[in-house]
Amino acid sequence: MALNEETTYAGAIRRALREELLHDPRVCLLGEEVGFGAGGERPAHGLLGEFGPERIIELPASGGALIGVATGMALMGLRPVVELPYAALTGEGFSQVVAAAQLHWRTAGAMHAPLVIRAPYGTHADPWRAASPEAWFAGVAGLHIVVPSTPYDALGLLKAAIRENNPVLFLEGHYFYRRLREVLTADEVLTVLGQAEIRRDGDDVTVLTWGAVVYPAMEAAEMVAGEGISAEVIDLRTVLPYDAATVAASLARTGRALIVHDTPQTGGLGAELAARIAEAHGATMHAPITRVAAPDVPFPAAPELAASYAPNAARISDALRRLMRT
Amino acid sequence: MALNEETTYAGAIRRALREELLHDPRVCLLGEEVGFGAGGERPAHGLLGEFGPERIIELPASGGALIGVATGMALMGLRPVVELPYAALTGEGFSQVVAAAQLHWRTAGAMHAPLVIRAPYGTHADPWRAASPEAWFAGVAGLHIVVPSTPYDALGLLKAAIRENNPVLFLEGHYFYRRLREVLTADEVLTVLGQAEIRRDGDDVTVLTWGAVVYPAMEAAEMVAGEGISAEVIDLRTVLPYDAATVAASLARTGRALIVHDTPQTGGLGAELAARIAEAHGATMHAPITRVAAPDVPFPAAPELAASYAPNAARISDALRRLMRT
Amino acid sequence: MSNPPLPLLALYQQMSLTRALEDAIRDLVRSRQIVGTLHVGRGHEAVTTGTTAALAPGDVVAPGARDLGVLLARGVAPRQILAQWLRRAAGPSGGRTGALHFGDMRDALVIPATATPSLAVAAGTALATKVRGEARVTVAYLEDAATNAGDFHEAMNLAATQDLPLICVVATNTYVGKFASRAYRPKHLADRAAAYGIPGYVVDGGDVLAVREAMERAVTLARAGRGPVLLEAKVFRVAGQTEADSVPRETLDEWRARDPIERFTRHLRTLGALNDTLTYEFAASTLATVQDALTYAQHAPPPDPATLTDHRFAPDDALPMGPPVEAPVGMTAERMLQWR
Amino acid sequence: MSNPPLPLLALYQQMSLTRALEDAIRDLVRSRQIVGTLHVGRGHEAVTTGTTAALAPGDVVAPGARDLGVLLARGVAPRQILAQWLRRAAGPSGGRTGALHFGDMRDALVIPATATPSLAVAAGTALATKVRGEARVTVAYLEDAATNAGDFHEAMNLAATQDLPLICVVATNTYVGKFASRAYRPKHLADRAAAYGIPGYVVDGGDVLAVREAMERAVTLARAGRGPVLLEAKVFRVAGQTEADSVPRETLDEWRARDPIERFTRHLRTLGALNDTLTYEFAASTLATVQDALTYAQHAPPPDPATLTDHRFAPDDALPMGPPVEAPVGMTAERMLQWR
Ligand SMILES: Cc1ncc(C[n+]2csc(CCOP(=O)(O)OP(=O)(O)O)c2C)c(N)n1
Ligand SMILES: Cc1ncc(C[n+]2csc(CCOP(=O)(O)OP(=O)(O)O)c2C)c(N)n1
Ligand SMILES: [Mg+2]
Ligand SMILES: [Mg+2]
Repeated sequence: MALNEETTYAGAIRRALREELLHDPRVCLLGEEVGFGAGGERPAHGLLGEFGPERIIELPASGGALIGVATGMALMGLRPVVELPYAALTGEGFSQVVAAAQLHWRTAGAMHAPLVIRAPYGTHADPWRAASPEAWFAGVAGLHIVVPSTPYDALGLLKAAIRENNPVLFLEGHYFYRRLREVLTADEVLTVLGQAEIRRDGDDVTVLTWGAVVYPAMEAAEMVAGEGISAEVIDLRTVLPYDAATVAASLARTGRALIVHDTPQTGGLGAELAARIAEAHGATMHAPITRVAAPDVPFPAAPELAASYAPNAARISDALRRLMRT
Repeated sequence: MALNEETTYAGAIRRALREELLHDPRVCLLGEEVGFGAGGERPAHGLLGEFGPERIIELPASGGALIGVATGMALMGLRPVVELPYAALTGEGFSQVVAAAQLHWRTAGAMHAPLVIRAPYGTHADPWRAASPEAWFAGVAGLHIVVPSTPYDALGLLKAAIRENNPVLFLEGHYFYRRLREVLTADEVLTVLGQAEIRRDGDDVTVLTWGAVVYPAMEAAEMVAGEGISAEVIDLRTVLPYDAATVAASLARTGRALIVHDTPQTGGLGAELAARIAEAHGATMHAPITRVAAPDVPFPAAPELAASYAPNAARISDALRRLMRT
Repeated sequence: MSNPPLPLLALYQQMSLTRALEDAIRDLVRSRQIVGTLHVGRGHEAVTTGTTAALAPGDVVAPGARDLGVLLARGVAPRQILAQWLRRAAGPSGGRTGALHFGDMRDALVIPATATPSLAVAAGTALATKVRGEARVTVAYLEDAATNAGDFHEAMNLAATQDLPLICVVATNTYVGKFASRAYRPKHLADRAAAYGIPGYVVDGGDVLAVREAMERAVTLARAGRGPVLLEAKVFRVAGQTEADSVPRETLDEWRARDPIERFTRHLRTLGALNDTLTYEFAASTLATVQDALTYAQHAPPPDPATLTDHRFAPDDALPMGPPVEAPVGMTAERMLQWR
Repeated sequence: MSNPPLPLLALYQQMSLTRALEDAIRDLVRSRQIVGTLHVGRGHEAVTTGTTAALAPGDVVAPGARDLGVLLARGVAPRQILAQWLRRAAGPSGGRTGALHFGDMRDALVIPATATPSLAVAAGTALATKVRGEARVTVAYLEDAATNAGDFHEAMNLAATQDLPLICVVATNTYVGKFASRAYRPKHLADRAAAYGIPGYVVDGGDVLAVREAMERAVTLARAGRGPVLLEAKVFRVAGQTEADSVPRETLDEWRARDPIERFTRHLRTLGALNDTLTYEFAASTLATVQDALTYAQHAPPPDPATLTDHRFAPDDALPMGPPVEAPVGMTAERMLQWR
């Protein structure tokens, strides 16, 4: 790994996989196209050649079986990473994900399932494949859900996820793979799960967000800055369980919360955030806790429809202004 | 149907099925044990004999396939009701449930999936089978989730669910089947989906709840009544989408909300309720919106553990007192 | 129900139109007028044309991503298909879904593809026709690797135990996914029929007449209430799984020799059924059809963003679904339920 | 790896203990000391005993709800099993799960049953042993109807394509679920092996020696890296699916004649290997074992409600899972990965 190399989001994931495969011989990668099938820009590209078929294991496409197989490997002391072609396939293996998340509790601590499910979401032609399943698993205790928004976080969080002893659903922004680039040093990066990152400091209002929509949120914060509104933007990065301490500290200062996500509003992860904030800070908030999210429909295929699906800077900044008026 | 007959919860479900099978020849019942397998106390008992194998269809146990099959029957103009042995099996058919819920939107209104998934939850020996999947589907747009807490509601809501043109997840309290009895008249009952029922009037605080935990909530309300706390208890009955109007009207009077459910708190349906209330009424609430729910673990098998899982009257009344002190 | 074999030239036209329309879609993808991937059906034309030639009007079909020919055979208009691909408001999904993810349960009786495994849905339509005493069959089209999915197994087992009129057509091509590796052990996927106690046939998917004949046998069994049939058609797909993937030159040459359309053309010419004049006539009308569809779709307006959240829930007065009941195919009075 | 056949009397003891312990569980259910259902394994004893007799210590097993005998054969203590059934704090799940929903991945190498289909999990342990170059096999026990599940299909296909050392033992009993109907068409579920290109055998599940012999053949193939094997054992289960369901009298009589323990007893007596004295001795020691387990479990304290939310997440210093690596079974040095 050269020093200060500009790395894509996909490249950062590949680096994380490679470093952990080198670091711990128990780590292996499973998936439908992680070997010969992994083209040049794919995160798994080249790993089969370096680590061989005992570590990089190409399996038939079966969303359901892959997660069960990974659980079995974990039971035998390995640390499998499962790659799914698209995140909605977790719906095919839903029971297996829940079973893995419950394993430690069910066995009164005797067992655990150290496995990572890596899957891209977003900007797929089909509404089904584009969907982020984050909301499906919002109520699944024992699971971690991670949604990195930068190459640096993709690197540090995936490495940490692979070392985590509980199952991790690692959702990758499909749109980011080749589009996001960042200069990364050769130093090892391990980003602790469950820690939010403050992307922008502010005193008037706290924006809680994650994943692809972090960027329009930052844009919106800049837009209203000119109008004298100081917005703090917190990228949760790990959305389940989330970093309640960082959120609390920020809200103690701002007293205003805007939750932004690019998945449907009803029953989304933002609901739990709003509920927790209302419970803990309800008495001291200066304005109603507000959500700006995608409408309660699947991700549409036509670009003209898709354009008005995820919250954009305009919608987010409007919400920020409304919050400051109350 | 004799007049004013005392009917069990399971009996009310059977009556609803029978009335709708008589009312509409497109209605049919699918499941693993809906025919010969349906024992005396089971809801489907006796229906095969009356309606024959074209209407009461016993199929091999395959959680995944059953919902897909029902979707296909709906596409051909039938109105299938699927019976699952336990509600957690919806995890095996998760993708099929979501696909059915999205069908109308995906086809721009050309198609819809009028199907009902009936499944018992709770009080099963195994944590998996006991689980209520209500939280898994909290973010699935296009789906209705109904959780009746009385024989009367089981009758009226199931009949309405079968006449509904969108997929309905109908969650039956396993514990209620033989234990709940109510005198039902022979008059036809059709309970509109999406309408809450005010179980108890009150002015100080609004308790929002559904399913089995409605009873301890009522008990708690009585307990605190003696202390001069007037609690209104609202049984949502349909939890997705829920009756926002009734909730709003009550909160406008009380300014205090306690959300009570017997499923894990994090990512539960209570989160969306709290978020919606915080958004709409945050400015006018007298106390933080509060949730009392099950801990973030599966339903435990040992009675000693199970006893402290779902919220009981003591926990709920404590929360009510706390709400009034703030 | 008997169905007279289509005249040979109609099969030829059908296959040619399928190829021409897919080529038009390919060009739209290459010129970036369509964002998204084309799962290439080039080489599958004899399967889609031959199997549908053995069906009656009221039969139900569940085509997959490569089964454009099935849609055309069931009467879905090329204009509709291109409007769907270009995600126009006028397309069957109003631009909400891409590719062939649409259906029509009133006339063409095409089960909509949902991007989730859906053989169970096809089993459901077959079950519906069975309990109503109709003689319809349902035909589901799968790619070979799709027979590895749990959905295939559960649905075929269920269909077998219920004697459902379901025909599962598996197009086995030399590729699985993006690369030529085997995702299963058996030489013939038709052998999977043994797991369900149903008949399984293998047919040369490059020979449209052989496909039609095998399909007629399968349809006869299914209509007779003997339960499901598994029909495996060996095809050779040119290009990778998606239009984006390239293929080695010698593979392309090998394919030309096997091209189902060229094979059938040679056959028709030796029969004297086809000559240059006819070929040109057909080519011209095919071209005209495709051109008309292209012009229509390219000029059709995109969906209005304001409509994004329409149709979240079906209204209480939504039209009943399924085929018009006035004359259900092969409805046998005595077993007919008063079902509407 | 060769494994010397257990002496016949050990098989007899094993089957008797399995029956006696399950009877004790049945009585606890009947006397309401256990809330919940017992999936009766009466009649399955020759399958659980015969198959495990062909295994080596380091092999992995995934027993189902009726496979109490497998747990005993792998060395799980009767005390543990009853503490689990009675949901005591001392039980392997600490009272969090019921019935046989527990496992042990350090010593007995029992994959925990999770009430979700889990053949894929067994394929995962087999894959783990393969990539580590160990000669372990994984044995999964299924009820016949479980072969209808998508999990079975996806896992067997995956295991076949990867040549995994996975043996799937299917106990076909005359009942499916609560009633005697067929949930599949094929006469023999072993025929489902054809769908995966793997060997499938049928054996008389009432004959412990026949079961052991068939299992030895399967284990030899699997250990040799030839991939998975499907072994169907025909058994006759008395009682319904659960202890609660009743069975007609003549069925019971028919069953007595086929009782695997009585059959093996007759065999041993004709061999002169068993006589009244021995029978009584064995019965006494079996009884003592069961009695000890009962006393232990019944006096064991229930779980403390305060512990309900413990173990929600595994700590960073959680013990590595899987068998102790000091001496992995049949680990072949050259293919061994430095994996811990
Ligand atoms: C785990 C998983 N990965 C991917 C998919 C969807 N998928 C996309 S391409 C593909 C392979 C298709 O192979 P095949 O069915 O042979 O069609 P071919 O590409 O050969 O035409 C699958 C299964 C899936 N359903 N599950
Ligand atoms: C739809 C569905 N219903 C029920 C179950 C779980 N289940 C409980 S009993 C039973 C039948 C078991 O039959 P079989 O495997 O033959 O065991 P047997 O009862 O015959 O011993 C199943 C499948 C399931 N997995 N899916
Ligand atoms: Mg293929
Ligand atoms: Mg059985």
